[in-house]
Amino acid sequence: MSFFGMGRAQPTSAEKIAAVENELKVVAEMHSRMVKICTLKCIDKTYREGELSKGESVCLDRCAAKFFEAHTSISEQLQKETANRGGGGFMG
Amino acid sequence: MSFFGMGRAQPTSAEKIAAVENELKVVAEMHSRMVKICTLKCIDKTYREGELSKGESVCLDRCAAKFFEAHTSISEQLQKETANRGGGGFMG
Amino acid sequence: MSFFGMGRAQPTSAEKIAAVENELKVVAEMHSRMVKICTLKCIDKTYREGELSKGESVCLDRCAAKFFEAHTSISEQLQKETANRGGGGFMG
Amino acid sequence: MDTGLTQAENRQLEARLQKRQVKEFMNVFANLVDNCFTACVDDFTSKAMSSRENGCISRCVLKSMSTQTRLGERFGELNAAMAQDMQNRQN
Amino acid sequence: MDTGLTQAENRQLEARLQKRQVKEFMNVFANLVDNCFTACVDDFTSKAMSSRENGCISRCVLKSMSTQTRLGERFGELNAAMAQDMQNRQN
Amino acid sequence: MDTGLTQAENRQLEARLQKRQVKEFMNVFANLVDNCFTACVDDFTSKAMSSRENGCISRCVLKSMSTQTRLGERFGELNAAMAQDMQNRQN
Repeated sequence: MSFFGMGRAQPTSAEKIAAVENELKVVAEMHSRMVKICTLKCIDKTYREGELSKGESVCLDRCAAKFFEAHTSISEQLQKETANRGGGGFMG
Repeated sequence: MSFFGMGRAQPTSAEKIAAVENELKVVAEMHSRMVKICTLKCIDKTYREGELSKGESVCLDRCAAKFFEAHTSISEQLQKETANRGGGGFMG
Repeated sequence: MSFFGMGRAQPTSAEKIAAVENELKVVAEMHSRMVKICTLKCIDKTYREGELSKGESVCLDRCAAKFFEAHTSISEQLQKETANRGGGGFMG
Repeated sequence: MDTGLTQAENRQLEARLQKRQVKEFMNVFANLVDNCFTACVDDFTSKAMSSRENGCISRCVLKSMSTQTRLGERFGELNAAMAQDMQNRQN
Repeated sequence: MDTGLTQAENRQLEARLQKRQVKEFMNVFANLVDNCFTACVDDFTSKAMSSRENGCISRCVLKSMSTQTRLGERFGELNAAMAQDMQNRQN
Repeated sequence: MDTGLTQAENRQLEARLQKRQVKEFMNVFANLVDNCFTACVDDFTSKAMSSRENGCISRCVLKSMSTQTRLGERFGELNAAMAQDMQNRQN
């Protein structure tokens, strides 16, 4: 997932490090959001068991796959829509 | 919305830039909170339509107006209460 | 609550200040999470009264005590489990 | 906004604001994904999105963009009115 | 708290903490607005707050301030007890 | 990941990432406490946790750790597949 290009000429050390750090931060935040959402979707909130049930495990796997799929398709749709609306996009 | 005054004598460049940046950050965060809350209040979660209905549009407009009104009145009330309680306020 | 040790030799001024600041930040965040959760658990959302009822006050006190107890016991359990699983822990 | 900054300071500010805008866009994007995924995806009998889920997400994205635009306009107006109001009270 | 800092370091820390306190106050304020708005405002047939909504918000602000104060006291006591407890275990 | 950094830059990055990892662990911990407390503690007739609540919290911690591990594995696989996919499209 490379949202931040390093396309400009001769970035400084600090800039290069910040770019890599930023990219990892974006990935870490996506991971943390996935954990939150898939826990909500899949895990029984009564906590009668301390182990993941078979159903919960499978649900987590599928939720993760769907979360990535949604991420990609939304990202593509946004790019298309933003291009259609003429660059300015919906950020006003 | 000017929470951060620049009243002290001769602020440095970095301080002035940080002050303006901070002010814009506060505004951006208020905007983002408003979007979250008014989406919850006004938008039908079934997403059967891709366009805002007339009812949703009007609800968003009114929600935005009320959010600003609540912001202002709460801010004034807090100032009054804090003054009444003798400055120390409720932040302990 | 001391998560951040200052065990290495001769930390610089900036490091020492950052360590204390970090420690206070961790405490402040715990406080803020406690306020959010105990408000949800204890405060009647109709706001028919502007003062805490006796029941709400007692609930807040107990919620705070339980929140600390849960914090401590979860922290101990995590340490034990992480040790059992051989250091790598659940952070992958 | 009269910021009382010199030109050089304004250029520095500009650079900071660009970074902030990227960050804000990422936040809007993350909230949109979380919101639309939570609202539209509920069937975990398969690991691929169903066409019903894809349709729901696509409509959710469109509606969220319109919401963002509309609230952005309202926010701008209300914020300007409030700033004006505060200035009037000071004079 | 014995921070092991020199006086000069303490002054620097002081300045940082003041900024942090402003930030924290802003957070408390934002949470209070969000919480009271969410709990009290539900009627979007008008763009002005009704007197019922204003009354609810005003009581919500009062109660939230009391909650903040009360939990602040409890937090202080519990945190001190925990610190004491940890020190006892170390000795 | 080919970061295009020199060795000295990599050492600096390493140090930054260690700080980030501590921060992330703290976040995971905070979310776990909030989640398990919210799910398990509901009885405020006493200020000490009941054995039922303690049991629930303990199982919640175990299950949350397994969830974290499992989703971490999936995330790694999916992220690698996505990176591969993006590279293929570029060539």
